[in-house]
Amino acid sequence: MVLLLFIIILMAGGVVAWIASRFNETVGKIIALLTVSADLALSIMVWLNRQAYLDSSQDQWMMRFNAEWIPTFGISVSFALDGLSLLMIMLTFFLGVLAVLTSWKEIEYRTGFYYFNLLWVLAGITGVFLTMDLFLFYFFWEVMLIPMYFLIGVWGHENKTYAAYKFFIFTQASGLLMLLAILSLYFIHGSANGTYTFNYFELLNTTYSPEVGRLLMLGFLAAFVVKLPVVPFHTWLPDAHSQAPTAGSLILAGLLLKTGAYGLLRFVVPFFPEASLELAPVAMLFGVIGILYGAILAFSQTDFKRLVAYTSVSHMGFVILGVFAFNELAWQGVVMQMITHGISTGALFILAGSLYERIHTRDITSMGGFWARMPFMAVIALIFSMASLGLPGLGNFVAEFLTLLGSWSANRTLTIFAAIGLVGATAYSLRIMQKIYYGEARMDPHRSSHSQDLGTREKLIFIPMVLLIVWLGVYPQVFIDTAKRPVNDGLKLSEQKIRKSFEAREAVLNQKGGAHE
Amino acid sequence: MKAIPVEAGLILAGTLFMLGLISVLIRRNIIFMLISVEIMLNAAGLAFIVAGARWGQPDGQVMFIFILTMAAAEVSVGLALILQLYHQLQTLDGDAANKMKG
Amino acid sequence: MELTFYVASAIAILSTIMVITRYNMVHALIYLIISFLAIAIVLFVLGAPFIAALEVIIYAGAIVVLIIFVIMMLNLREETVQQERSWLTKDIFIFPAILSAILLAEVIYIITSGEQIMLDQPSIDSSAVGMSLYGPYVIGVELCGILLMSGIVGAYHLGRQKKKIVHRFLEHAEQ
Amino acid sequence: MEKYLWLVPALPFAGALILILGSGKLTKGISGFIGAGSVGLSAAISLVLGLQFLREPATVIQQQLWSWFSVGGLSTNFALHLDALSMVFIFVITFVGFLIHLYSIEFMHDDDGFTRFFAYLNLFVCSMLILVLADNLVLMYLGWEGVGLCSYLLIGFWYKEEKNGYAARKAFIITRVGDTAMAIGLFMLFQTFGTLTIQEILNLAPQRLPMGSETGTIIAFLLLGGAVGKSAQLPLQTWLPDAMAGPSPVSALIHAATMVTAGVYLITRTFPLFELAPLAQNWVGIIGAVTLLIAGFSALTQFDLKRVLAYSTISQIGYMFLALGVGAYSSAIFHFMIHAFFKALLFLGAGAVIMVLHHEHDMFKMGGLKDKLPVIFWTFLIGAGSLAALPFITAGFYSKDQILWMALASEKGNIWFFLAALIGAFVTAIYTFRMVFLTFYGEEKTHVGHPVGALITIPLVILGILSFAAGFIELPHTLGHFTLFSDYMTAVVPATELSPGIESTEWLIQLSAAVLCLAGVGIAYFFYMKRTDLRAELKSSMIVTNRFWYSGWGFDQVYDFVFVKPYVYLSSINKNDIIDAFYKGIVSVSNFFHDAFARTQNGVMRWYIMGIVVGAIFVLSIGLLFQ
Repeated sequence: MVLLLFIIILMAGGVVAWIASRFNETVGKIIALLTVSADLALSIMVWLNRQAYLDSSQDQWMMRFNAEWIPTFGISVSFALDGLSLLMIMLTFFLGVLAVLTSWKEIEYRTGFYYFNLLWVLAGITGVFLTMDLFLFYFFWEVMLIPMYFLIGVWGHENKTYAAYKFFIFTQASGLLMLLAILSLYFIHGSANGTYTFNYFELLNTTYSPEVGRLLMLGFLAAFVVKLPVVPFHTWLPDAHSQAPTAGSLILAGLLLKTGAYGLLRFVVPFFPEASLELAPVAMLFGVIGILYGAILAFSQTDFKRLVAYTSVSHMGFVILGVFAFNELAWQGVVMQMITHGISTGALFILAGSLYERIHTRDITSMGGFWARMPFMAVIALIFSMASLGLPGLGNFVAEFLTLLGSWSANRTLTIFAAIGLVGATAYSLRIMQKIYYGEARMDPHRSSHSQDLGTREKLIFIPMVLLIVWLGVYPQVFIDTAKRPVNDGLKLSEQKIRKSFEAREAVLNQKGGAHE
Repeated sequence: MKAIPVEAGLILAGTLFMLGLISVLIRRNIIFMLISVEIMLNAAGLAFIVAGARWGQPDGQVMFIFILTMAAAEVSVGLALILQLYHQLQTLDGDAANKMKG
Repeated sequence: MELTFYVASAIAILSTIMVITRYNMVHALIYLIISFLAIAIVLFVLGAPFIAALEVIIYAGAIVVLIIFVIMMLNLREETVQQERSWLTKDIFIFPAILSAILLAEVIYIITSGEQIMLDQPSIDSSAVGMSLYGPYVIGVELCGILLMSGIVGAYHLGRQKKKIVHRFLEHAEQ
Repeated sequence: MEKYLWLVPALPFAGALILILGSGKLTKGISGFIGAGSVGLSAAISLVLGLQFLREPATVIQQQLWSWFSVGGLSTNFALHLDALSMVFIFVITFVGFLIHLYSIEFMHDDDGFTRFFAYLNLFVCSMLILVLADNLVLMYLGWEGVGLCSYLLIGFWYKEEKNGYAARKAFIITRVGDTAMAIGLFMLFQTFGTLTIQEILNLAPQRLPMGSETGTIIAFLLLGGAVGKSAQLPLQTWLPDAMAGPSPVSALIHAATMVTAGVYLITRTFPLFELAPLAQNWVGIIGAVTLLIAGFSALTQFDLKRVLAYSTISQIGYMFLALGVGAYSSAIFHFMIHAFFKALLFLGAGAVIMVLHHEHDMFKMGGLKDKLPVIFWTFLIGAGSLAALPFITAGFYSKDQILWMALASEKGNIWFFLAALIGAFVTAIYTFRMVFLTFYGEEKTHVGHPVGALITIPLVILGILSFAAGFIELPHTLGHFTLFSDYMTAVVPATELSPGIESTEWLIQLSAAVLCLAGVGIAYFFYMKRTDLRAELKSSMIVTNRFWYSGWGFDQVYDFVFVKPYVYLSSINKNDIIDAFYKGIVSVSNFFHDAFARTQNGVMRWYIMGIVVGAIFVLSIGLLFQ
């Protein structure tokens, strides 16, 4: 029930905030803030009691919720929560609260509709992380897409329409491929077992020939790699990120990309372990290309948000590298990367937003020397650019280290190239510091006269982020433990499936051999 | 009764149809276009009759009646449209009504 | 009979050619009546006397009269003929004629490529048509009724002389 | 006392934290007090611990703080490991660090970023302590990157000068290249041993890695990569001279005494791995030998006082690498300690001189400071003597002499190593005294500002005493045979195995080193004191060589050409993302077709009918052609 509540609170909060804003905008904002905070509190409560929940169930799932929706087609409202989804929804609500806070002053028109969209994006993301019904999954996949389209298209920067279209077309086209794969899965399962259902757990036991498996996997993969994004499907991301309002970029980078990674872990590998194994070298190669390509491109960007967007491309390369390395180290690294990237990149986007509020530009070549004027902000920027280059002691290091350590046993050459990406990360991260904070002040004084250091609201945003990234850096064990069951079970399941199909194939071969004899 | 080859009937229908078609293509006057359409419809009906006669079945004639009905309805609506057009644009030039171009 | 068919066909084609080349609308309509009458004869020859009658009554009668009424309503005069003369030049014929000729050639080729069959069936009388109409084709009859109904309503609605803008795109033209 | 080991890194960290949080609110006095005091307390604790180790060198103190992360067989803790080797390091770090903090209070007094400076400096001390105290390689990597960060921050401390920022960035990126190699080394180590705890690896190494095995060699080379980056050795040495953009105490602490010797620590710490990979160990020696020569010659031509010292640091660390390469670990560590004393002294002295001369870095614009600044002069002279290894009386002589001897006498040594070291010693003597003569002798060229205070002179004097006296804890066979330090170090590293029958030549080597050193001093005296007129002639006759040496043997230019320029070029031509062009291409193709089809939608009805006719002809033709 709690699981349903997570989503309902957000959706209802969104509607109420919209209505309230028609009368008083501040009330709308406060309602939005309270809504997300309530969800955050709720999820933290669940997290604190996770052991009790785990003890009460016999497998990795802490909670489940099931209700019929359209029984004729085997569609149900089915949610389940395990460690992985718990971490993800906590991240969702944490960043959600920050997103509401960052929008406090930034959004000046149609505030109510803005918060409605914001909360519905969050609701969609939460649904994606929780749902265990593929039809519902697709539904939420769309729910998070459309409000995001509005967020970019209505409240974005100068080139917003283009960016919004691009975002929409990329994700929608790839999402349709996934829908196709979901439906095929549905029919294959139905014709084989007689029960037509969209239930995740049922579909997990579907058997199909390797060729079909490969095709279906490509369908799912299409949606997830575009969302992730993997080079060469990344080009929507710099445009969408740089044009979206600050909270939009925060949610895009912090959460929407994670749905792709989550989908890989939750759907692609458990559904199609064999096909994934076959694809692994190619996927890892694309991951490494992404790491290096993103790093190189980030280095030459002059638009701050665009730069950060390319760093996302680079960091998400680690995710796909780790997912297809198929071992616990790498998967834990991926989970950590999802969380830490959400925070560190999110923070960089909020910084970009704060700078934009002050000087009304995102062009880093026209910035410079802000250390003297805004020392607090400079320290925050320093911390998060260090996080983004993978400095030990901050969360991203743990994530990248574990990923690389895991992928080393899977593929050495690619891991070496991925590690070289760390040098690239150093180059672009330090470029941020160099161009914005070092040097003499370059802005003409008239324009930057009102550029003061961070205010209380902004400190309230950044300080929890800093604390969290440090916590993730020096004591990540709690998070690792939370994700341990899902990661191990997922790997075990895939391994079993692969072994079973190998045995089956061998049996067939033996039979054939016997026939020949 | 001396037999007429089917081809002759069909060729007549085809020829009439082509003449109507040429007329539609060359005329700008919208009333002429309507007349041409009538020619074409009539030709099509003729083809049905020929086909009906070929098999000795009444279906061809039934079709002709349907076409006839349609032609009547078409002419009445078409003429009403022509009247409107003429009132709106003060011309019978079919090309003048091109506001819906892409 | 055979001769009748060919003569009537020739008249139909010739008069249709005259229709499509006239500048004067009333002349064209007269030729059209001739064409319809010729076709009525053809129909008769082909063993469809009832249809031949309908052809004369509805096409040559009703439809052409309707068009002539409209022409009278619009009060078209000599300038329309002049206008038609300026629109209908020789070279405008060329391309449509070529296209139609190709199409006709193809159609003729298709028609003549099969074995030759003679039309020597006895004529089908109107009662057979009636049986058919109200038998298997009754749905078609109903639909025709609806069509005519909507045609009447549509014609009435469109034909009203009130200065009414029927489409938003025409707003500018009206002003 | 063992319980409080964690305080050693924690105190500076707490100091850093207070300073960061309180920046803007603390007065300079309090900031300085917190900064220096926290490190001083650490120094006191490590001194007490050190006394214990002197009595009992084989002591090992393990302290587990908390579990960092444990995943799939890898379990990493925040755990400290103190043994004789790390003891030397923490003593040097805290003690020299404390002196430098004291010095900085006066040196940085007029700077706006006073509190920030001490915060960074404390953070650095903390990271460096974690580096040397780490019980596992991941934690060590944390310290390793942490010092890199602090180095970055401190080189770019005066952030208003853009070039300082670039120098800092260069330092970070180049060391990061080495760090990446080291990280890959860690992956291999984990795969080979299933653990990253240093002691476990070292214990398991002989079983898992056969002598000279490929894996072992690659691991050793990768670790060497990390060491080379941090210790500014060939081929990653180019960042150190530029790092002199930072304040002088920073150069003294980070870029002379402590951080740059992290590579020496790493190799000594993991020496069994290198012993199992003779090829890699030999390369350690080769890199050391080549670096010490290259950097020595470069130092000859510099005119910025601090750059001379920077090159000499590279060169001296080259000596340490040489020692490590021939298996003389205790000599390397001994030289590290002595070098930390005298190089810190020289940098602090140089910093004082530069401060007094209103930020004048050019040695040729100095001169005649001998009488004006006697304390600085004498302490600087001691430091310089130690650097040049003036025979018998300076600490540098004893430490460097040991390396020279080992380069030849060790089983792994050879005559080439020895010759390189010997030439290096000669060059060192020349550039050191060139520096001394140019700076302190001759006539005064720049006006001397107000003299320095006690907080500057006291650290100088203490370091001066140490640079002079610390050598006597380890005397060679021929001169008293007192082996306090190497005995102490045997608790961690084995004594060097000497080639048989070579002991008798030791005096010969000492003699040649002493003679060459004095000759070097003599040459410096001749050119820079006696016949200054010959200098220009010499310079013009060797103009190409001079320029080549001055630019640090052209490494910067080559890297610029091979790596930096292509990277920047590649990046800048692709700024708009070539892959996006593909998608933009799809867009323009559909736009093109849209335009094309939109044109047919022209509102002329006859045109549409024409379309139908053409379509009909098309369909019929297709039907006829393929019937």
